Amino acid sequence: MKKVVRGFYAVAHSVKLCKPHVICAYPITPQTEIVENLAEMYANGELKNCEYITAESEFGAASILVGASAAGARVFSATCSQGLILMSEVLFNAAGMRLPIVIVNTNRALSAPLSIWNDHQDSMVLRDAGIMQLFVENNQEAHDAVPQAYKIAEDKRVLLPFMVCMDGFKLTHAYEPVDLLEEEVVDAFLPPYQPQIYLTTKKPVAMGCYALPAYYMEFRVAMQQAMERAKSVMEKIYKEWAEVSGRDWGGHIVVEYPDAKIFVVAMGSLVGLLRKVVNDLRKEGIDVGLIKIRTFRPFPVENLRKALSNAEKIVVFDRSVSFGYEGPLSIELKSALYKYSSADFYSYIVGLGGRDMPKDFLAGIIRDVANGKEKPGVAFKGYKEFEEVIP
Amino acid sequence: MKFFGSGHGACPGCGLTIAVKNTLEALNGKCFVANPTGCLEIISSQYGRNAWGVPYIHSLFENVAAVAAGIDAALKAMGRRDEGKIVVFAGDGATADIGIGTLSGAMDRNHNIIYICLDNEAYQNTGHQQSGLTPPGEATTTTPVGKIFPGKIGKKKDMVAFALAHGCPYVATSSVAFPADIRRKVKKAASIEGFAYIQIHSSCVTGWGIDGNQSIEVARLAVETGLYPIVEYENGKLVSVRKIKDRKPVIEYLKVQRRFRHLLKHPKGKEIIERLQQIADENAKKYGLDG
Amino acid sequence: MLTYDPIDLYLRYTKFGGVISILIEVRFHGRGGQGVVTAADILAIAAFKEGYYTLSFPMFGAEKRGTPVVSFLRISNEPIVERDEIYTPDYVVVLDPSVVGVVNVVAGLKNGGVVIANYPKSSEELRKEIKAEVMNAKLYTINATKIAMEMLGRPITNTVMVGAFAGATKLVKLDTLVETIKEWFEGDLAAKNAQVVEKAYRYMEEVCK
Amino acid sequence: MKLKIYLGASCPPLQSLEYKTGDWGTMHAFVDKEKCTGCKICEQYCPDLCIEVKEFEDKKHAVVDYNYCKGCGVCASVCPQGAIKMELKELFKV
Repeated sequence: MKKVVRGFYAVAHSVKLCKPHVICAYPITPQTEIVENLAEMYANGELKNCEYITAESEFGAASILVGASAAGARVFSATCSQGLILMSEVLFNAAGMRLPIVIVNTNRALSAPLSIWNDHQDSMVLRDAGIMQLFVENNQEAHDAVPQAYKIAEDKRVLLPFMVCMDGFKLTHAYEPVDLLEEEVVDAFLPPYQPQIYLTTKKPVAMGCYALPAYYMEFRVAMQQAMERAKSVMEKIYKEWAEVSGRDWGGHIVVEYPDAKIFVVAMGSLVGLLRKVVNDLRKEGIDVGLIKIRTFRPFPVENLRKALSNAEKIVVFDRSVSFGYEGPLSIELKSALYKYSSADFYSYIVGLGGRDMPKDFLAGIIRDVANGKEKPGVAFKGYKEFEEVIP
Repeated sequence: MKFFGSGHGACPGCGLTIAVKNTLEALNGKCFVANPTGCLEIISSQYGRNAWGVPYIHSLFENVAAVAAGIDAALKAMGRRDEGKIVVFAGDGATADIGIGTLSGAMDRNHNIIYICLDNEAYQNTGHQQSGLTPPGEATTTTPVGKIFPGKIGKKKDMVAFALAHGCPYVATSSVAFPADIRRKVKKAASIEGFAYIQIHSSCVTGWGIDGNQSIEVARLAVETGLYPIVEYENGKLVSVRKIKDRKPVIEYLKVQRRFRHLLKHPKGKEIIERLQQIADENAKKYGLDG
Repeated sequence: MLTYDPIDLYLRYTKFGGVISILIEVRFHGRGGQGVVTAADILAIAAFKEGYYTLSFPMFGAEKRGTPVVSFLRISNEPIVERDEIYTPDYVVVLDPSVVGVVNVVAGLKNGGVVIANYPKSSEELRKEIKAEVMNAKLYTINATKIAMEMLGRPITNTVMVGAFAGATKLVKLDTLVETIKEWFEGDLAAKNAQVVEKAYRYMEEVCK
Repeated sequence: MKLKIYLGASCPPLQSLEYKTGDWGTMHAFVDKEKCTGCKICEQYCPDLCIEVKEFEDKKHAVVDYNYCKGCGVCASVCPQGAIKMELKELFKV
């Protein structure tokens, strides 16, 4: 049923339909409303066979998920920013224990200065954790992503945590029509969780053992292999979802105008506006295409190599910085295309801490790249010239 | 059927495994064990050498109470609570220092957990660094004895008061010197719905600087001097105390351990010994230990 | 009836399959606690009920009660992908007269754009105060605070201004709006606000004739 | 032969029994069957879970499993009968 709802409700509704056993979170803007909505559903008895816990911190919340998931439960949490990096120690641990925890990250900037607004810095901290990351463009995609996240994470070929990344405020607080899923659709798509190993007195097992150097490396290689397997599992499940729901969000990446000479690459809610910008620029005669990266981890290297092999110029819009280097998305992309592309890279870091990225601003950058007014390289865009002084 | 296997890697005379084995036997193995990083984890859960005969999980150093809470929530949601109790075995550092946040959360939410703090009074796993439960005067690698300082200056955190302040329905202390007491208290804790906190004084042969065969004798001395009172609270009320006949002076306890022996000759040693004696006297008065 | 026709002004021909796309952008100004976000939300639902795609979102402030706040509404006949803030609105709705002068409410207003304001004085006086000549703006005022105080007993002006917006623009029908209001509010408030909306709608309809 | 590893570094129960810690120390516990009353106190204390009271034809008494006894001496220290003695392992009695 199509309804005008906020992004956080779209997520909460979808989580409910996935029937998690344990939901545990700690409030943090702009995630809070997701769990507030779930708390309301819990209070109204809409969540069956489910425990809803407000933890003492995100660290506690993630740890509770580890315990619950290890005991064989399907679990959910949502967080972002400081909360996510407070969880990070636990999430690295959960990935190593191969627990299929699902988290929605309402992407938000990191402190300092404190900012509640959107960028992708928090996700990047978790880049190397062994957690799958899917970036969504709008609230319908966020709504649809949750059941897929569970199915992928719980697939026995994968068994790794999954993080659905949706831009804080830009999506979470946007009020727009979303076709809300029916229970039957999700039930038919997502089977109950069948853990491969779990804590039970009927068949005792020890989880989270420590490994001597003689063993440790094998477990880490196994995680990498699981990530590699996840690529094909994800593609299969993305397709399956398109059939079941009638909404095809594409594979790991979505390519618009595959024959273009110039490609714009981005993730998250910015992609929508870039679609418009690219269409407008094409009307001006600029041969520009768009690549939306949906799956950020595992990084869809093969898809990107294929899509960008003939590109002449690649414009990357990063929403975070690896200080001392450049935007992480650009770093990843350059590494993926090494020896596969001779395109010039235009790596731009934009929209940090919720800095708005108006249409004309984005169009201007791409136009300048097309007209040769921009040199290849790395730059921040959309900030004011400044001088640092002492108060 | 063993619930905890021989062949584990503990030092000869280790107090931890005495507490563990008696706890598991008291519960007849019907339990889930959560264990933070620490000595017990290292001696029992090496990959390929798991000593546990019951379901066991180790996650991190500072999150065991939350992990246990997660198991509790999962069992409740999935209708599996009859499988057994959830038991935490955590060291004093994991309990009173780094893990106190998640412990407070779990106590506050009153999860159905038996939380056992195996108190050997320092970070023994990593070579004897001071924790919040290290008593004053103890020489550790991070509170070493020097020309000025006679070991740890601060005090031992009162985790019993911490648990009581959280309204835990069952709070008790015990010692590896009294396995029957451990068993009784674990059984009692298991019969109570909600969070049970049991702090068990657990000898550490390497950290304390004693021989393996002194393990029990030294732990018993801690009780007999009044330094480690054995008490039991139900719903905030003191219900039992282990009485001491002819309470011994604390010096008897201190002089047999390397961690305290410097107090006998350090310029400030006398002062510390007096302070420790004062603590023992206050314990005796507070709980009525003498008798 | 409003002489200004949004379709006429904002009709945009695109080369994609000859589809005509319309995008109407509305910016709401007010103060925290007056329901600035709710105003945009209610109109988003009402427009959705009439078959449009809609997107409303707040200015994501950390604001507490009383500070000037902004929220945005886009209405289109195509899925909306623009999520940037609204810099060049077609319409500006002002919920509180006190923000006029504090905030440049007509910033970026399109040439010939419309301002619908809660303003106790005449539209001519408002024109002077906000220097609306520059963008050739059309101004409509309504004493929403008075209406809200009389009918709701509280100076919450969002429903008045929602009604005024609909009355001035006819973008959504009164019936649809009343239906939305009745779903949005509960009990007594639903009926009262429905009356408020109707009153403001009729009033603005008259003003725009 | 490929190495088999358990998913996520999990382990089946009681693998430690494969590890014979009986060779750790220089001493072993020896039970004086005559003195032993089978009171099981040593059982409760043994940190290595390797002393157990067993029933025999004539009487019950504690038996040490030398596969695991690390020779810590806890059993000897708690035995109310003084029935357990710590002695050098045969290996060291040269």
